[in-house]
Amino acid sequence: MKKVYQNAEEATHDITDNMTIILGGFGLCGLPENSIAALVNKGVKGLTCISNNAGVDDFGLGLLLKNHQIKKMIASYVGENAEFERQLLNGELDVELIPQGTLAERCRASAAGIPAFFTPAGFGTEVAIGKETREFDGKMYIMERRFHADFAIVKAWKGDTNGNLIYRAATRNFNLPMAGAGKITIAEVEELVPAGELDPDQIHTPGIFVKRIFQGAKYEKRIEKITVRKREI
Amino acid sequence: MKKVYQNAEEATHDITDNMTIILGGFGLCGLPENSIAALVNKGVKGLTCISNNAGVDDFGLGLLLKNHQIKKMIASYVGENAEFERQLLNGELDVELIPQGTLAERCRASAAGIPAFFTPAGFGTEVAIGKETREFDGKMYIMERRFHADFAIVKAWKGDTNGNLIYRAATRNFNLPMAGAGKITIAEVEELVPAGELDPDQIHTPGIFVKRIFQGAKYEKRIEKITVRKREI
Amino acid sequence: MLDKDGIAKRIAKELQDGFYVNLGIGIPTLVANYVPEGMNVTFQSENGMLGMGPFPYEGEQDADVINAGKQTVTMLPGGVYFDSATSFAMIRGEHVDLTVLGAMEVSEKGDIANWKIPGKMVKGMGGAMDLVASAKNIIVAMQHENKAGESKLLPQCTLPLTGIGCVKKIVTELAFLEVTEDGFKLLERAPGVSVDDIKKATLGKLIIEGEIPEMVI
Amino acid sequence: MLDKDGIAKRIAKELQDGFYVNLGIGIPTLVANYVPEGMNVTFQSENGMLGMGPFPYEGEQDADVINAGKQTVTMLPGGVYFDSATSFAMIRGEHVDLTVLGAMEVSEKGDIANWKIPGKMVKGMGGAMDLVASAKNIIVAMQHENKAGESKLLPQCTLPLTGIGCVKKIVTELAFLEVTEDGFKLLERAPGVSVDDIKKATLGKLIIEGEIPEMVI
Repeated sequence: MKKVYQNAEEATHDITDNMTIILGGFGLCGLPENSIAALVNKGVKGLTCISNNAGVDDFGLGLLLKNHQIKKMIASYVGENAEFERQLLNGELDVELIPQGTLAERCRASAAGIPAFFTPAGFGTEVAIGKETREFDGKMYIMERRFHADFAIVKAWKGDTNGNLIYRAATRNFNLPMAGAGKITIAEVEELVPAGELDPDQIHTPGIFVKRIFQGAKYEKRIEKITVRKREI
Repeated sequence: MKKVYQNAEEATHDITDNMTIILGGFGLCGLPENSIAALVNKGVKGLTCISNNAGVDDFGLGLLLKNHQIKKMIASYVGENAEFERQLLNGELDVELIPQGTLAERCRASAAGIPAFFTPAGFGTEVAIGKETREFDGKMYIMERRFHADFAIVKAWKGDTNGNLIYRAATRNFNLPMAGAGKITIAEVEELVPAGELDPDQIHTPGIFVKRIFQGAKYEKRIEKITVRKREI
Repeated sequence: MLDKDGIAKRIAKELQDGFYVNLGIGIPTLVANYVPEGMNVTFQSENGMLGMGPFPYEGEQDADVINAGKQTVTMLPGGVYFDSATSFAMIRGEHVDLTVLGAMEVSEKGDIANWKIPGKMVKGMGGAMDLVASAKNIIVAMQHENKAGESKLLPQCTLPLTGIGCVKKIVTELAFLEVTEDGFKLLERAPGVSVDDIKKATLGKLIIEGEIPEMVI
Repeated sequence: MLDKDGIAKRIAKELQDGFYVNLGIGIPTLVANYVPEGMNVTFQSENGMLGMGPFPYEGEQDADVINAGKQTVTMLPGGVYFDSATSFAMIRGEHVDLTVLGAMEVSEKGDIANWKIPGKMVKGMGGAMDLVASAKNIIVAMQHENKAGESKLLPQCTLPLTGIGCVKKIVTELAFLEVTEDGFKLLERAPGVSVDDIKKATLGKLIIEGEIPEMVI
């Protein structure tokens, strides 16, 4: 069974209208940008996207939004995207906002065969509406469920032909807990190496969680907010 | 606040009778052997020990057992220890056997602020007795709780003065999910290096989970079952 | 009266050696600039960094090294990167010692609202709900009144809540307050601010016991 | 009749290219020796290895590299180490394609008992309960009868259960059987074994439809 795919188009060939897709990255950091571009190009519609953020107007999931390819967005923070806010306020987009830690844990639970767990995040707020709440050890918790996604798409720095992944710096973010969280997980990497080249002690995501892997054609790695300080002279 | 302790005695100085302790390792692999030796030497009694195994007759937790320092053992597999079986059959020892994946996940939950989660392991067996069971997506699950331990003691290969840990090969096992699972986590390491020497991308356990760290005086690293093949000539 | 840096400086006095601290966006971020000399404090950024350092020098920014506010930052020696599930394990598991965040409203019961203005703003809660539901020690850094001149320290919040009964302390341009079972307890006045000024700006129950000292920053 | 290696060889024919496989202690371990030429199969050891290889050469054993049976093993190129929580995430999350394990008893409903003999043996379930509760595809490798000559394929298990309704296929020294809604369906006879031999050794409901072919190994 081959895991290695030639490019984003091939790896995403069977993503079709109305599917649910989990996508890695935090803001524009560690974003599976080649896969997103492929989804934009193929014009697949009616998607439910689960991702921490919704991209910016002209990059990341913002590209799918502008194209009206997203029916529903599940995220924790969507504040960097004017088009998103417009579609939401106009009722063109269904949005479910959930706490960031709950999002991360629900992704991990999806990959790990945990159907439900309890978290204190959001107890007493509108996040808890319609959900079971319960006291443990004197504190109140909400029961949260795993996701059921068709695909999970993650981005790593290096990967090997067995699907093993290594992330760089703060790009590990949601990519790690999302790997394995869909029926099929696609990983795109900056550099694809033969199995055996990565140190087995330093792999972040074991290849068993990854069904398809490809080396992205190019990475723009756009920065959302460049903040710097002047060098003292 | 200093994290670095001189030795096992100093790091375990406030472990007292009747405490609950989580201990890392799988069999004798990745065992916090210096800390165990310190507990044997100080003669602390009435311990509840949570660990995947119970050591062998003359190493690992077997040493605490032989000394009658353990009141209760929570483990998944205890089959390598004749003294254990004797104490259990004689009613000298209270034992709770739980599935290995449940043990690992309960430790992670303890560290991660998850008071309860659902797992399919043990449904329909005596493990489920007295526990809440529930159907999700057409399958039955058991609700399992986190632990409340006074101390967690783990063993790593390298650690730094910030408490960051790197494990070697298959010693990562329960040490990783147990780091942070007690009120206080003690890490013993084969090599302690100054903060800044470990690559921030390759640390397995972030130092925030570790309250105390020391370099073990020596490591026997006993092998439970040496299995080898002859080299073809 | 304190400026933003003054608020950050007062909060910085609550830091303790060895603390792991999560700083929210805005004024809280400034706290990092006022860690007392010789004190070892580690900053957690919930997107996956412990040991977060200052902004990079011009030209040295790295798209892979950002903080939770999506700003380019640096990693200090001895730091560590991790994933989002591990990050919130730290937070929910109460391994983070102090959380400092902004608020639109705080109630006298310690409820906080800071993520949504119905019909106006829908940015999302990000990690704030996890942080306030989990932290042992939460300090709110904010202006005492909103731009319309209305008190943000209320009997109860009017905006959708982020968390309930969680705020422990509040530092505003006017005062340092503690949230107690009985209401907002005034601990310190900002330099040049009178108890009366604080009374006027506080709609929730304010507890004033004895002489209220002026802050020393 | 099959010897232990024969059982392992028959099970090996159920492997498919790209499979991730967890092998229990005993006969299941032998399956690793019979992976068809050119087929890529990855062995998972639940203590934290994917890509487990053969035993090390004499003198090259490493205390840090053991399998779930606590035996010294080796890691193949392209393998990966991980922790126990991640390991059982793989297992519970149904990322492992095939689990092969031994059993003391299997019922015609697919229940399995293999961890405890009350009053006699208290070794614990290890990872077996997680494996049988989670695996999509479970093959039991065992002797058809126990040492006392009693059938291990029963209407219902008499020993404490490891899991219920989970066993899909069984390979014994006598036969290859599938667990169906109606009972044990005989798929193949071991070489030199008659359908009658299998009938005699099976206490649970045995389904025999048409001619039962002899195994080809």
